[in-house]
Amino acid sequence: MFNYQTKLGQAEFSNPIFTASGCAGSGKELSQFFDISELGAIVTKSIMLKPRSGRATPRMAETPSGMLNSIGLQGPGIDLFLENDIPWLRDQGATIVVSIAGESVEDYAVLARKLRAVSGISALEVNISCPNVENRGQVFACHPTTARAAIEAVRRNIGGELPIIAKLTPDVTSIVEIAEEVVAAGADGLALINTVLGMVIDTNTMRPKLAGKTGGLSGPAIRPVAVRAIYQVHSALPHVKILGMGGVASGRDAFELILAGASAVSVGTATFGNPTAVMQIKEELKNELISHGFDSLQEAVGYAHRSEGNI
Amino acid sequence: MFNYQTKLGQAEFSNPIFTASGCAGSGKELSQFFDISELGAIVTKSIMLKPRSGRATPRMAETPSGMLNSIGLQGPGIDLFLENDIPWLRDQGATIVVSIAGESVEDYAVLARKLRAVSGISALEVNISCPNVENRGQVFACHPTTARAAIEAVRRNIGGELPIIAKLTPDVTSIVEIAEEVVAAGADGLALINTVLGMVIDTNTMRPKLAGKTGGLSGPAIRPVAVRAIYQVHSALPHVKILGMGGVASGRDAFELILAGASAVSVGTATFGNPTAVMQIKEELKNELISHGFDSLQEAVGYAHRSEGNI
Amino acid sequence: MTSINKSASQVWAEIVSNKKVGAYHHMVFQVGELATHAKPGNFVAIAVGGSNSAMVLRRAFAIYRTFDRGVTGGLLEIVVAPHGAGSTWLTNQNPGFKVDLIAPLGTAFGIPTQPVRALLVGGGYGSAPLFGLSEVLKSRGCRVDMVLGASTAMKIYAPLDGKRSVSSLTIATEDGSTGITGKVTDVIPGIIEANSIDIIYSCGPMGMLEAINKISSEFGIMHQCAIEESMACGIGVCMTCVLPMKGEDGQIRMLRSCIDGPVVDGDNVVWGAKRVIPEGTWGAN
Amino acid sequence: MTSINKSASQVWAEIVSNKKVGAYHHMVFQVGELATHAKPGNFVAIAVGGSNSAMVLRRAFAIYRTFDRGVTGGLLEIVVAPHGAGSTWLTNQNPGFKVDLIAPLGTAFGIPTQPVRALLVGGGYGSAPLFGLSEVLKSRGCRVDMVLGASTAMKIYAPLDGKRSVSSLTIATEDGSTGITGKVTDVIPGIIEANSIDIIYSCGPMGMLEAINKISSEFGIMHQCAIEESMACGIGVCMTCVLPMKGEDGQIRMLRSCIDGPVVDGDNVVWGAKRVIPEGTWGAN
Ligand SMILES: Cc1cc2nc3c(=O)[nH]c(=O)nc-3n(C[C@H](O)[C@H](O)[C@H](O)COP(=O)(O)OP(=O)(O)OC[C@H]3O[C@@H](n4cnc5c(N)ncnc54)[C@H](O)[C@@H]3O)c2cc1C
Ligand SMILES: Cc1cc2nc3c(=O)[nH]c(=O)nc-3n(C[C@H](O)[C@H](O)[C@H](O)COP(=O)(O)OP(=O)(O)OC[C@H]3O[C@@H](n4cnc5c(N)ncnc54)[C@H](O)[C@@H]3O)c2cc1C
Ligand SMILES: Cc1cc2nc3c(=O)[nH]c(=O)nc-3n(C[C@H](O)[C@H](O)[C@H](O)COP(=O)(O)O)c2cc1C
Ligand SMILES: Cc1cc2nc3c(=O)[nH]c(=O)nc-3n(C[C@H](O)[C@H](O)[C@H](O)COP(=O)(O)O)c2cc1C
Ligand code: FES
Ligand code: FES
Repeated sequence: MFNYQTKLGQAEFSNPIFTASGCAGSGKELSQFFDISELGAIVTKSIMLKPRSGRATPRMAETPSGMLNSIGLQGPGIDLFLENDIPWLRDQGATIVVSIAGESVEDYAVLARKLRAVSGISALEVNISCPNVENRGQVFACHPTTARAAIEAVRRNIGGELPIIAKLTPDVTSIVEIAEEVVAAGADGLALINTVLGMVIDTNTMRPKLAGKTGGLSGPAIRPVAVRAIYQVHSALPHVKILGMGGVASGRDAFELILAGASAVSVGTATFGNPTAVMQIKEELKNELISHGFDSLQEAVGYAHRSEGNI
Repeated sequence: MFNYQTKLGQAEFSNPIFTASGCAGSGKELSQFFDISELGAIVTKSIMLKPRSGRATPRMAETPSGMLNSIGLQGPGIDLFLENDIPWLRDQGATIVVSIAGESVEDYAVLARKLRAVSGISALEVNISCPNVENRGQVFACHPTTARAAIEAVRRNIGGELPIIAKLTPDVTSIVEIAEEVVAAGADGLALINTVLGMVIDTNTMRPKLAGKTGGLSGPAIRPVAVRAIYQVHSALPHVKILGMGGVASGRDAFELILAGASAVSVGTATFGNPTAVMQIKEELKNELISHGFDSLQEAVGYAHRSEGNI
Repeated sequence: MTSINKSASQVWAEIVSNKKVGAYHHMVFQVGELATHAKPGNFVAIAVGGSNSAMVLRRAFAIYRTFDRGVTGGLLEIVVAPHGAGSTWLTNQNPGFKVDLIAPLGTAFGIPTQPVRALLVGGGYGSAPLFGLSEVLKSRGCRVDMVLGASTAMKIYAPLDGKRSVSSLTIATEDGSTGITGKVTDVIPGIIEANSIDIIYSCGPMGMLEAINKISSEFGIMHQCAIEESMACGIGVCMTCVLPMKGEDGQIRMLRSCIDGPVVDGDNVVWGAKRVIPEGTWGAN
Repeated sequence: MTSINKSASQVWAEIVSNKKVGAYHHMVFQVGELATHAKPGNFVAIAVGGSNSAMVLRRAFAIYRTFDRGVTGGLLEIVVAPHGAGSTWLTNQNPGFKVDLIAPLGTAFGIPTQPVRALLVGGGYGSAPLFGLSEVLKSRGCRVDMVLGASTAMKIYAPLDGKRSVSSLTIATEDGSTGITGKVTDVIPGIIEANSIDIIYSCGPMGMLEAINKISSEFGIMHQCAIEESMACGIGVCMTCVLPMKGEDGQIRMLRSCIDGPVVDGDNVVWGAKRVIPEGTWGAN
């Protein structure tokens, strides 16, 4: 029997294929296409303290093998989220990872306190790729000190059980440095990678296509960046579990991230092109693993590192 | 009459379409397909002090809308380069930009001294996206101090005339910070961007596809990153000329970089898919500019910034 | 389960026919059972570029009409303007080729319970969904007038059988190459008055919809319009396609045009809010 | 001007025919005048995936043979194994479709000035360039023996008219589904001895070429082989396709297999140097 289970921190998951934060709506939208309880986990859209309109439109531009988005974390805020979204997901039998985002260290602390007593959540993904209003709008995950502060705030307030997965941006000089900081600050796992900062200029209007000017690049175009980041961080911190993401559109792609060191894989942009992508990837990855002779997912995690010595 | 001329520092060019360093061989290989004297400039492959074998193979992997390479700066070294390549290019009537790369600050100094008296060179592109052997193999362009040191070494040794274009990597937390440093150190212009660090794992062998493990991602996949970097730097340093590059495969793409703030555009990976790409792009960009009502290239440089106020 | 995307399904749909009509391509797909669920105003989302395409997102097209053909499966028709890379690729595919298609998506035009007098206004290929709507309205005893506009004759999509389903058809082109010279908005007020129009249904470019809404407001009549926002997913999961809409509580919210639209009540749209979040929008800061 | 890529040109080449032969596709292109410049061993580089393809690099294929058809233009033939995305796309294109093709590229097999006894060894589709070579050698009065090997019968490419051009043809498959059971290297020594072979020409996977070179060295005979390295550009500008080669001065250098190859002297190749730079290579540090 093939063992498809995986762990991130103390949390266990029946399989390693998750949705990516911000790419699966509230879960309701996808439930027409498949049973969301079959996902390894649904990772909810990063939720903030208060309701948020997000950025003005246009919010997206297609790019070669990818897309830019600048949604600006539109959402209902934590209270309505806990009131509406979580109960519905729980009713579906979904495995839930809640993603949170803040504009200040205090935001993260408050969000963690609001979540500590909520039942039915498997893990917390902490999106620290957000502008820090207290620090000239610089992104938390771009600097070791602010990244650390945000994760510490969550750690202090979340209580003992819920694993914290810190989600990092690849837009830094050394992602390993940031990873080390957030692990030191109490993160149980790492989510790699958030989108890459990009811009598209509309050559008809001759101005940036997105209302927010810059946006986050996602999709297959950035997969090599994701694989590199996962590989580097797994090399430096082999015992820290990684939730990998970035351009995964097939079982082969997910396998690539697993070999690099991911213990689970989130699928984002691929869902936009194909609502059932996650389910297909779940099947395909399993077949890849079996056809390569693995008896369990765990054996394959980081295998690209181990096999080096062998040749 | 449409004015297609452009300037980088004090150097003038008949048109803004250049080859990208490392993507046009010695010039000889392309001269079967078009007259290389028609290029805005040919940017030579980064040359180092001594002959260099480069990295082991495999050195490349195709990726979605891009490719990874790890050539490792294979080349004959500056002396043979000056003896063989430069005279040939000069004989062709080519406009020459020489790219140099060093492993230490002293390397950059020596390379600059060797080039200061060479005639027929229009500008120097200083590739500082190379590992610094004196600093744990960290890339010069990744840190303000080492980036600065490399450019200062060139500035001190090059003499008065030859414009220095510092080529930066996008793999940093703030490319504007690095840009400011190298400009302060004496760079007359900036080349943006070098490749993005990536990795591909071969799912058949289950190890990194490239012998050098990581490689540089280039091609249309990274164009949004290039546009963003050019836009950010042009915003911060509007008077510093930018040679833009990254995923340009058509006149539309080149136009996008010009609108973001580039005064000239290098074409790299597109040449691999199409040897005459540069010539086609030169024609197409001119047509784009004319059809948008510009009388000169210069008017369009950075236009995406200016038009913001107007709307 | 939820009601979002509730009758949508994903199928490999074979192209049955692909004919150039003026500036457009009229394309027919074999879609099976899902054809029976489509209502006027709904749209389809089609994956473009084939495998190894650099285009990762689907393209949305308004459903022109559907046919239920029993066991051989339903047909679904769209009208495509070859514009950029994705739509051009689609119009280049030949009968027999299969595309990955999701439908029906989004909201449909609201059908009045009373027999009303309706004016249907289409800009360019925006006429496509109006013919199916017109059939439904007629079957409910409504009077249907139609105005179609475009820059030039080639961009007027008005097939013969479509024309037959309306009581009057007025065409306006900006270059005067067919019909009257001018914009649809030049003739709408006259038709509203002449035919005592109760409701306008429209589909076309945002600027046209806004101009129509100004007129409908002035006349105090209803206006339902099908809007076209840039969509990454088409199924409500990405939040790219939002536009500011006033709710019944008067609160402006950024709503998804793929699931809360594309058909919306013109009076609820906060017009002219491209590139800005209107003041007072829920969650704006 | 230089001599690099000297007879290469870039054309839109129409597919004239595309036939499945065993595991391969035999494809014929209308290429015009450039057909006259191709020599056995040269290759073509074809852009794959169409416009908006996510595949940015060309694919290289050995030229199987060319025909000069006067005013109607020359024909160029290749044999393609559908393998990954690029080759599969190519084999799915139909006659009438035009591809962007550059040819002839790279070095050709050296043709001896004397009538020698040559053994041609092909692995899989590696047989393709050998038939044209055989024709040339025969026209120079050489005796030509041929050995073809593959894992299985479907992967032996040996068309009838090709077979006719050789004095003997031995086939070896690993599963024994046709010819003898085994590898080409099992039979080569016997043929060298029986026919007093002077030179071996080979084309196929790197492992096979290396094994053949071991044999040719033992017998002290020449060995020219066409190697297949991953190529990004095919025209010498990218430096991805290098392999370590000994020069006449005994110095190992990383040479480009696209312009200093694909046909190289087997004794000059530093075999087994995948993923390492051999010690003593020029510029190694
Ligand atoms: C609800 C809805 C209904 C539509 N109905 C039709 C129809 O019936 N017939 C038709 O020809 N087209 C219709 N469109 C537009 C269509 O979806 C394509 O966007 C358009 O054909 C351009 O795509 P492209 O790939 O050719 O252009 P590209 O420029 O390559 O597109 C790049 C990206 O921009 C988006 N985009 C570009 N133009 C538009 C546009 N006008 N509206 C929305 N997104 C755009 C594309 O979806 C794509 O993601 C509709 C769009 C929506 C949202
Ligand atoms: C000089 C030369 C001659 C060749 N002759 C033939 C021929 O006659 N018939 C034939 O079927 N194929 C031939 N090949 C291999 C061919 O170029 C393609 O690489 C192969 O078909 C796989 O491409 P793909 O797109 O299907 O696979 P993918 O896996 O999608 O290719 C991805 C990348 O890897 C490279 N790659 C993958 N496999 C190989 C390989 N075996 N050799 C070199 N690069 C590879 C591709 O070029 C591409 O850049 C030749 C290659 C070279 C260099
Ligand atoms: C439209 C969109 C919205 C996103 N929203 C969020 C978000 O709210 N929180 C977050 O951590 N990441 C968000 N992401 C990033 C994704 O979760 C993911 O890290 C990234 O897109 C890379 O994966 P992909 O290439 O599979 O999409 C978003 C991405 C997209 C495309
Ligand atoms: C094969 C290859 C070799 C390169 N060699 C160099 C080099 O020697 N020096 C350098 O500064 N940049 C080098 N580059 C980077 C390019 O000059 C360019 O900055 C980058 O590829 C982005 O442009 P593109 O997307 O048009 O290729 C190389 C890129 C490639 C693909
Ligand atoms: S298009 Fe994705 S939410 Fe509407
Ligand atoms: S393939 Fe580019 S140099 Fe040989």
